Amino acid sequence: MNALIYILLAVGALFNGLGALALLRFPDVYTRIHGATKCTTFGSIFSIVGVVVYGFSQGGGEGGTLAVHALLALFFLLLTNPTGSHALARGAYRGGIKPAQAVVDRLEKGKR
Amino acid sequence: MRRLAVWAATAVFALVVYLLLTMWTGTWGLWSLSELIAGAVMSCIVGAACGGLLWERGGWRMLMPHRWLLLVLYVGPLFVAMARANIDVAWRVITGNIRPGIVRFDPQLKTDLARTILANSITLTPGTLTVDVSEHSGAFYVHWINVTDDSPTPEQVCGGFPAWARRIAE
Amino acid sequence: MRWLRIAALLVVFGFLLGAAVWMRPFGEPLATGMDDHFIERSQEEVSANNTVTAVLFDYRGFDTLGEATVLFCAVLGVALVLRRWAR
Amino acid sequence: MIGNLPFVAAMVLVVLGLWTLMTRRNLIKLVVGIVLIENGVNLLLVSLGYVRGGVAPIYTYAPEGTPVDIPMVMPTPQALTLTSIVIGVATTALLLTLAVLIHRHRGTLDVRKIRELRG
Amino acid sequence: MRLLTGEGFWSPLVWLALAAGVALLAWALRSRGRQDYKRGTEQETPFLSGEPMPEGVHVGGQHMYWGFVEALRPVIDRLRAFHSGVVSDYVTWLVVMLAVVFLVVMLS
Amino acid sequence: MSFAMHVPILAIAAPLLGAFSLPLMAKVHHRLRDLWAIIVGAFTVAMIVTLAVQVFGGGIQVYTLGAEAPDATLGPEGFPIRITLVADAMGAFMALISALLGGAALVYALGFAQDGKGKTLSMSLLLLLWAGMLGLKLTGDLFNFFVFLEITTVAACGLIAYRVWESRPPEAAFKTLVMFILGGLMVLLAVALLYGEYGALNMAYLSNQIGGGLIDRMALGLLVGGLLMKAGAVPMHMWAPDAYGEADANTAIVLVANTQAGLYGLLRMLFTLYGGAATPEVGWLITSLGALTVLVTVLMAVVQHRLGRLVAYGAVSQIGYMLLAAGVALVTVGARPEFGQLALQGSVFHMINDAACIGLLFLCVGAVHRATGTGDLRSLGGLAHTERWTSGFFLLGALALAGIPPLNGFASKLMIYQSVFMLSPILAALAVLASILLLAVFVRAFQGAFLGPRQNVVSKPPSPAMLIGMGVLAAVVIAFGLFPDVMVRHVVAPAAEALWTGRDAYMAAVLGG
Amino acid sequence: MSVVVRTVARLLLAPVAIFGAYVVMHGHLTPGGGFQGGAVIASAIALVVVAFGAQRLRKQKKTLSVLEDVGATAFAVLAFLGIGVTFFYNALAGTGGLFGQTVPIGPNPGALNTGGLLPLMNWAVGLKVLAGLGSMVLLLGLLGGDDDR
Amino acid sequence: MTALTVLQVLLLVLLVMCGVLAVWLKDLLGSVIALAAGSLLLALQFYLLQAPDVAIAEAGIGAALTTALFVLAIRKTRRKEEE
Amino acid sequence: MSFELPFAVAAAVLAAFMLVSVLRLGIGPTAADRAVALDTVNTLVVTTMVLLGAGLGQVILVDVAIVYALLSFVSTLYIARYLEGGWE
Repeated sequence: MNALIYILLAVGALFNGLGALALLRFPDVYTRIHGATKCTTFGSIFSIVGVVVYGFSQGGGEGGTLAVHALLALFFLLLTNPTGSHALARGAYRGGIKPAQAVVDRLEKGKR
Repeated sequence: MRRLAVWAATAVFALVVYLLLTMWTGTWGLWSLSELIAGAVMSCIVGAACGGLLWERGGWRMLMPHRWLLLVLYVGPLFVAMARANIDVAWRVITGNIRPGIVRFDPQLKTDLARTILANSITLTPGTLTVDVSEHSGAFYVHWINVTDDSPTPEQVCGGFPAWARRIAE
Repeated sequence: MRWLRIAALLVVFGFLLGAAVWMRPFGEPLATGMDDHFIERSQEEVSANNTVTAVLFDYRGFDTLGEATVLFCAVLGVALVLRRWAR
Repeated sequence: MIGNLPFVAAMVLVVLGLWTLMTRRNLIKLVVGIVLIENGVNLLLVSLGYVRGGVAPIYTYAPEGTPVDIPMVMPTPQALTLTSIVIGVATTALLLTLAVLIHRHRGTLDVRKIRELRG
Repeated sequence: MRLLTGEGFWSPLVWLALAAGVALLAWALRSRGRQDYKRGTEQETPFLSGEPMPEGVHVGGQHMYWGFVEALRPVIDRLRAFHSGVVSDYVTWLVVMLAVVFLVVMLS
Repeated sequence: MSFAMHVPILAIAAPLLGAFSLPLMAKVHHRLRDLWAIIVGAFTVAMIVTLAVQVFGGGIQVYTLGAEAPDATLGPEGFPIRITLVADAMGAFMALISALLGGAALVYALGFAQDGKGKTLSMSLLLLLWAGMLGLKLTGDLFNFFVFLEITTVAACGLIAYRVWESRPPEAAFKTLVMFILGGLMVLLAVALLYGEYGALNMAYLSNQIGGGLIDRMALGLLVGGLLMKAGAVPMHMWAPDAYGEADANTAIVLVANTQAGLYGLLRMLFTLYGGAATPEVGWLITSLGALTVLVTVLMAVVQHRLGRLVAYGAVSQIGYMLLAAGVALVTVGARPEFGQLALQGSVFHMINDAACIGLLFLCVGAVHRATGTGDLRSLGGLAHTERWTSGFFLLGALALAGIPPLNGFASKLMIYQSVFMLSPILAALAVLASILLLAVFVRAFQGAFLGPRQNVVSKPPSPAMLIGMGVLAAVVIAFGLFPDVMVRHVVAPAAEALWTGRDAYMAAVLGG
Repeated sequence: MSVVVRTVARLLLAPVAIFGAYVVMHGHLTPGGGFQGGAVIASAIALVVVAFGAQRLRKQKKTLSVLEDVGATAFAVLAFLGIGVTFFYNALAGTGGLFGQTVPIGPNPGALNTGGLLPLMNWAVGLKVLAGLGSMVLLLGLLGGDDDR
Repeated sequence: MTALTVLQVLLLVLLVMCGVLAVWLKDLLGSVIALAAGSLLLALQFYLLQAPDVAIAEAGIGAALTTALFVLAIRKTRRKEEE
Repeated sequence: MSFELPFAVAAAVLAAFMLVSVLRLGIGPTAADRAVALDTVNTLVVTTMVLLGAGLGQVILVDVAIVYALLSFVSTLYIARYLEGGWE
């Protein structure tokens, strides 16, 4: 059980780190949103699942509460994170930030 | 009658969240009596207060239980796609080879909830990010990190997700 | 004027920093009588598990009333300022 | 272990806020400065209440052995900080509303231009 | 009715008596004046340096201490500049005073 | 007996509860709102007067909030754990001042405010400001002091911006709010430092503990800085003319009381909290700042052309007199000579005189503003032809403020001159000079606005409620002028004594023994 | 905002509100209380303002102001309840009634019906804070119209 | 314990960094974003200092409502800090 | 109790990633970049809070994480809506 939690935590930290790195390395807003959202969400899933496993392994009211609350946090995170990113991308586009190095931009022709 | 149903649905939704939050608080069983009473009262108030805003259009579809089952099943393919997405992004972070662009496609979804599910799935899956959703036509404008086709079909961009979204919410 | 600002701020900063450094060490309070009383007695006196809420609403309830009053004042102030504008 | 670093950070935030108030030219920036000072004072208050190795002063699901073996952190500074946070948001809201109103009357947020009351 | 202030004292009754006395004196002086001035005639029209004073002229509050203000012009100009009306300056003076208070409190 | 014990809290809680429920009353009917405001105001004044009678008759009143009995200040371990209200003679005296000004402002506002929604909100805020001041004056707990400071801050700045359709009031409100928040945050920082050092918040308990250590001095510096700003000492006074000049009359007079509450807080901190450790250097600082305040603000008043702003500078200069005398008392507090006590008495007596005179002047300015729609001396003139009552009251207030003998301003000023002369003749000469200048300023204001041929169309004469408000203050001016000795002997001397030597009694009342 | 944001806001509204209610209700058991819970519900109002526009809640302005007055008055009245002994005396604690159950000393899972006046005060303050902060955001959000960018 | 210490020091440094950014950025929106980030980190700091009540309050008020108020105010005024 | 360390280490590592995000917050050329950085910090803070709830051995602390997960969304939405321009 401990090994499982270690692995989950390590994977979570790895993907979170990837997200932060993507934030630093990518050239423009949209690609940064790609990296940040996907990686941090995915990494958070692993990290929080690690906590959930820990909580259930503890058992009892205490551990169960920990696990359920962590799961709720995860659920809300999963619901809000992509939506927030979408809102940011949309806001950035309407605010006049063009995607860098874009090969095609259908939104410009489509509706503005 | 219809409004009452919406309120009741909202209240039940709120009650579920409340019960999850207060699990293991009882001295007997999972929930104590006072928690249950307080939760029921609060859920009714919350349902009455924000029932008018929740589930405005076509929400009644979600009252069918099999859709919830599908939603739970949907976690599987989504998780696989997310894993692929992350490895993809990792690769791109390291190598830095990207070919971004914003493409348009029309998945032919009608309800808000289906569009929302699809948009969030797209955002979480490989190389794509929903930038805008047309209010009228339901067309998706997607920022694609590796454009292979100027006007792709939905399957090229996001695989089987539109079908899943349709099955869940329409 | 600019140098006055910088000098005054540096003096203030120096004193504040001195206070922060020369204060008792972090994590080792010197006098904890009042808080020990709260921690030990709040369960029997107020029968509340959360000591902070017990302090907030019972032992120092008047502060909380004052705080609610500040918020009330601010809302009244905002409503007063925007009364001809926000429709 | 980390010395008085939290206190120092709080004081740095206070001085940063004062610096903002003294040198920036925008009313909303001034409000940002005030919020910074409030943050600093709140941090100072909460870190004053910390007891090394302590747990949160809440008995629900507290670790076994509290408060006899494991100390609890002091509850009073937390109550004070809560009060101070709510006071902070109240004043911030009033300040921002006044700034918006001033902008509506004058069309500017520059403090050097908002000086009808001088002399 | 007597307020002792260390070396001196002050009684409003004395002052009231004094004021009454002055009023009496004024009334006495006034009653000794010429009796042939009549209301409503040109005798009571005001004059301003020999010319009849035009209707509606009023030495407003602005002009009363013109000479005094002119004499103190440098000081008053500096004071007006001091009250600049900029919030940053207000805060600056607050911080300066805080520094001064700190220095006084700490170094005493 | 049981009712009499609850008087201190009733005095604070009644206006709070009244203000909370005032908007609800206004939703029913606007007459009910006015009636409710009058009831609450009258009840509060009655409570304050009762409290004052109790305190001046029977000594310090202590009230512990939430304890098993109102006088059970100490917890089982032998030190205070709950918030206590402590009404000593000084606090009761200040409460009387705020009762005077708050009541006058409330009555005046009944006839003054015009639009319906704004009237509801502003009367509610007025009651809250009043309650905040009362709490500030009666509390015996440092953090509670800060909370009430913030109540006065927010309520005052909301009220200053009442005339939102003009461009100046919001500006004044913003500047004042920034300064007040900074002052409040300094006080909070000082409270945090003291709490970190001693783990307590009760003033009497802290006063017992405070020595002369580094943190204590830091806290003293922060308290003095923040509260001097609240009181309006000179380099930090610039918010005061803005706020007084741009606020409505009913707000301005409560702001005067608020400023005095800041001064009271300063005195309370210096004499009671830091009684053993306050140094003569702080006294010298405050004395010199007081002298500077008097001179600078009077000179500024000479060149003002807006009536409200002119009176505002006058108001700040009076604060300078109080600071001057209080500083003299602080310098000499170690040796306790006769003239130090006299200085403190003068300072305290000047507070209530200044409150009455300045309040009267502000109310007159408000009436002028309401009647003519302008407050500019360049366009005013000849108002005495129509506004007989207003001009009479203005003359009375101006003469009293400038210290013309048969009125009350002179009595306290004489005490201040006398005691300052003992310490430093130069400062006394400066103070007298400033007083003469102040008389000149008000002569100019009276002549410019009220004498001369008619210049303005008077649209709205003062309403009866406004006249009642002015009349109360005028009666106080005359009464205190005629019977200063009664006032000094029975009210002012005990109040000053509570600061001068009452620290031990204060601590004994709270801590027992 | 786009349809995605609006749908998610709709979905989140009830959880945020019930979570705020949970925080207020369990103020004497778990971290939280009137202020925190009120702030959470007020951010639900802020969520509606940002996702659907402030005009949508224009009619609720009056409701909010009444709620605020009621909350503040209720808090003051609750404080007055103890005036038989002292102001702010916790008159219900430990009496064994509905809210007066006693709790065991030391760590325990907690029960909702303890705390005396505390839960009621939490509700009064929560009502006050949610209405106050919510109406502040709403009023600032309603500043639309004439001179918008 | 050492990991927690590292975390705490890192958070304090980040907090001060966010404060500096909030002062330094000319773009008011950027300033507000930095303030929100600082508020988040401050709440995490409170969390570490075992003050969950304060952390929740800071979450609800500092992160959500203050940002909302600032953005609403900036919307009605001017975004850039003029020189 | 022996199990605290991994959670604390993971939290510290996440804090280091926060440093990177705050760096982007500083250098981000546009406000949108900064907002993305804020969003990342939000997620990281929520994860850290959940981890520390287990790491410090106190269950009730996890409530704070739920509040953050719910409410950081609101601030992101406000900023996005402002970036969009033409509010209402």
